[in-house]
Amino acid sequence: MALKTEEMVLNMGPQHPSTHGVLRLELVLDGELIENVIPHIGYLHRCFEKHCEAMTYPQVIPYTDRMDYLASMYNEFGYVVAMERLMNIEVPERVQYIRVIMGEFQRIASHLVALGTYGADIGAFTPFLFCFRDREKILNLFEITCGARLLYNYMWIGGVSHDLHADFIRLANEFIKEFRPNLKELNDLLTFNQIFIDRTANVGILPAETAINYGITGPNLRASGVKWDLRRDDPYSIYDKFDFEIPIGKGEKGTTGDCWDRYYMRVREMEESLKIIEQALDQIPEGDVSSAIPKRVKPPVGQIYARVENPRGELGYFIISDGSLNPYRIKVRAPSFVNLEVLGELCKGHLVADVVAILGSIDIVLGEIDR
Amino acid sequence: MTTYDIIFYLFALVTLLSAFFVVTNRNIVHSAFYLLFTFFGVAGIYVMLGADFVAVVQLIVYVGGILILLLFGVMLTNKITNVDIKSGTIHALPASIVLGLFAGALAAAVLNTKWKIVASPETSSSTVSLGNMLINEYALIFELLGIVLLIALIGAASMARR
Amino acid sequence: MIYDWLHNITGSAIAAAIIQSLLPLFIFILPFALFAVLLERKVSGHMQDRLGPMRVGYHGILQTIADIIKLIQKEDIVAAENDRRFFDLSPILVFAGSYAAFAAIPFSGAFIGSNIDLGIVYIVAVTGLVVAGILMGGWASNNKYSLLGAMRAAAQIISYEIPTLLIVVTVIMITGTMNLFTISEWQTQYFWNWLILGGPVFGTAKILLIPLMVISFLIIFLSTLAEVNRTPFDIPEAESELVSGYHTEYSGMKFAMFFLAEYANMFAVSAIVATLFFGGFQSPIGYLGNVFGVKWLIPIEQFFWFTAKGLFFVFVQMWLRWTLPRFRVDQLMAFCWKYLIPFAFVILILVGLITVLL
Amino acid sequence: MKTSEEIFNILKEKFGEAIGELVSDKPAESVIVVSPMEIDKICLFLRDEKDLEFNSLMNLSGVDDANGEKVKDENGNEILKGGTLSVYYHLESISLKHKVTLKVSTDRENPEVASVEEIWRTADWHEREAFDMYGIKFLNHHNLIRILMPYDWEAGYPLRKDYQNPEFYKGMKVPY
Repeated sequence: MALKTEEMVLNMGPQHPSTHGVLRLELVLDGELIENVIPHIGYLHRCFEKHCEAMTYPQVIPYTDRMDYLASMYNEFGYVVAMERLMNIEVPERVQYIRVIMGEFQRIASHLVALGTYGADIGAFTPFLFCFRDREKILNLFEITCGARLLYNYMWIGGVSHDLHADFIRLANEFIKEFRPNLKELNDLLTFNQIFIDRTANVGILPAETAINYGITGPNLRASGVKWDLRRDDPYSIYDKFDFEIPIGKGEKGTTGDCWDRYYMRVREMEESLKIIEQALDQIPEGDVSSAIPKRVKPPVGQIYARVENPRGELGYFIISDGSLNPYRIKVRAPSFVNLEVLGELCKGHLVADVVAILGSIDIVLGEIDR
Repeated sequence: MTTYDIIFYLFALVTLLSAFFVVTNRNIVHSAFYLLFTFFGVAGIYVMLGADFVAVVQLIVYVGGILILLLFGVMLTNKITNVDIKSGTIHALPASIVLGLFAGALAAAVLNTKWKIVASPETSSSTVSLGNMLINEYALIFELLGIVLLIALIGAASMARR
Repeated sequence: MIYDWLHNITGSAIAAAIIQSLLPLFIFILPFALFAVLLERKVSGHMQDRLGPMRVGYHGILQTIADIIKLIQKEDIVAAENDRRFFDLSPILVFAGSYAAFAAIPFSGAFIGSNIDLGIVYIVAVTGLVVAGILMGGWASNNKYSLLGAMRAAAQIISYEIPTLLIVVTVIMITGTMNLFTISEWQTQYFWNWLILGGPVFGTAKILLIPLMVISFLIIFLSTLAEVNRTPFDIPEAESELVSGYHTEYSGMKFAMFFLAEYANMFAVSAIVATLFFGGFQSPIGYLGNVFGVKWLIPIEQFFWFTAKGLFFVFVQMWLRWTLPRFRVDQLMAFCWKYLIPFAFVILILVGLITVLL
Repeated sequence: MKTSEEIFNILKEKFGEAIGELVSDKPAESVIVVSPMEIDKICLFLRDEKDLEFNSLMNLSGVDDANGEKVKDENGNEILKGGTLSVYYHLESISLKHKVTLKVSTDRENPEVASVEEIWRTADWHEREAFDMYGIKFLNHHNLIRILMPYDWEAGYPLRKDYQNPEFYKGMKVPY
């Protein structure tokens, strides 16, 4: 016997502790069961793309920082890769290594925030602080490199703004040495906790087909069992020089592509990032980091779509140049923007508490969604 | 008037006033909340009568169980977020006639009864004697009640599963 | 007993009763809440690799007092659509419920608020007041999150009352009394007489009872944990889902009342667990007062042991809170109905057989 | 794995008129220009054809070509009349690892493009964004409403080259 019950609409956000920013979710509920989730975005919209049209090409870099404020380095990385392809600039070897090291450190920092806040979403507050403790150390490394902790303006077209600090390699190696046991501690405390597994396994299952159709990229796609990583499948910079695994979700605790898989994917990616950083720190050559920086950035007429593997997925820059000093059009394909779209599909039939778990496992940053 | 009396009248006042509000309040949720105080007052009077076990059971069953069930029912069946859960008064005239008759009959009964006044006994715990009675003297009834409740439980469960 | 002493001083039964009923509040609940809040912050701080409050006083010991002053000064915000009367009443009711429980808790051989025979059942009964208060607050806030939180809280507390009561009945069957004071006395000094170790009986019954009592202790500890809404059962106030549940809309003093009630409850359930299974106010190793022949020392020692046991369980609650994630609402109910209640029933029957046959 | 030229030839053979030219001048990527009303059929073909298998839409972005004539409106602001708006589709095959870029151009005054939302669900929000920023109407889109701008934004489409900042929003002065 099916009872006809009245639907209840619950607004989650824009000020809610677990929407990870100013996001409003319109939950259509039947009791505590989700019938539909409608995300309403745009609260942080600054029209970044319009701003860019009034800037010169190098001036755009600080703006890219402010999109995904948890992975600023990688936003710059994507932009400079696109610009260098458009202008056909050969970048010095040392700069490439520095960029990879910074990018991978940024990936770890970003994943730490994702995992920590995910723990807090599930109700375990301690892992959150453990993760932030380690993230602080990475931010310290960034600080000695470029003076900023959150918004760096570090990677420039053709080079980087500062060479590495004399102590950087030693400090980075020290960090890696103390971070590995911390990662194990995080696993013991949260990842393999039975309550945590009960909360996340078999929740919000995203099959590979659906994921590709929805344009999901990054850890979320890999958690669904698709071995797709731009660092390997569409190499940019010097990622083809390093030896690292691409972990994919196997459904160890539940079904492939559930929240636990998405969570654990990030833990394993951090391990791979550490491997890349270790290799890069070993191999980094000497050299000048600013030799290839052009005096005047004036790309030829044309358009380019370049993309990098951001901590959250495929970050693409579509740049149209009309041959002047200002970009004619910059469109950013933000990974979170695309990843968030699937939320409604994932949440259907789950409980209110699961919305938090699913949203956290997608790992969105509103600054990037709204731009 | 002794302290005992003052406390008694306090409880009586709480019971009557809240019962009055339960009946007159137009908002069902309010009525349900006022019922809490009625139950509480009644429990207090039970204590004054030396029936402490009954008082505690009154609290557990009525406040902890039935009242909460009632609130759940009211909150879940109506538009929960709106305050306008109202109950109106209908058929005021016939109701007041019936009520008047009953009140008159009760008043007559109270006035005509010869009340036997005895000194209040030393209050002592009734739990032990209650337990003994339930197990010895009224064992059969006690068991039968248990079976009836069990049947009701099974029936409810099977109906809920259908 | 304190009551007789107060009666002698004041010369009036009513004054003595009033003073005695206020004693737990002023000498225990308020200082305890102050201490427990600080303890919670310090414990969480050290577990999370940080220091906790450090600024106010030496290592932040005055932090809670500063917080209380802040809470008292705060503006009492009442939203226009709140149901004013019940909105104001709810924190009082919740606090009254948890405060009333302290009346039957034996703090030491010389002090118990009211030495009633129904002790433990009375405590279970007054928790009903807390449930009603929470529902009232959630409803009067006129906020969907508060209402959902209140509903969850009520459903959770009522469900978990069942395993609690079943274990309480088990204990009553063994001890033959519902009086918490008598239960404490019955477990006499020395830890091998505690109920968790089979109580002060010897022979086969003791050996058979030990495993059952350990399981009973776990069941009642978990279900009381759920009754006071602590992690991993803090679903009603899960801040990542429901902001902070039924007290989302409260601020200032009213919020402080909820807060106080929460900490008072934490100690109350710890005290119940300690009394039922860990000898209550009894010392585990005998009394110094007996050794030196100083009789007045014994109640003070008993008070010390009782507080120590209570605080230990409070500490365990905090420990769990800062370690574990939180259950989901259906898992929580399943845990209660599918595991705790059947186990509690089995224990009830086994203990019944043991007490009758042996 | 196929190059843009090969894909262009396949499409030209299959769809004929609907396929325009293949623009490829270095350093820019090659772009296949197609008809705005046929884009959905072309995309469906690209997705389902065995040896193409474009199962992923990487990016969809609107562009204002600003190739109309500049005129003054009644307030003295310079606006564009005529010309075209364009939409770029960046497609990719995750299984075959090849990419292609499609471009459609549509009339600026009445911009209408067939929606590809049914083909790739990810296009839903991308198309809403293009609508939000350029006012391009995607036919058969199930829920074409503003996404980043407020739902009640009345001052036009911000990424068009002739967009004027509004002085008032809902009667409130907007300070710049």
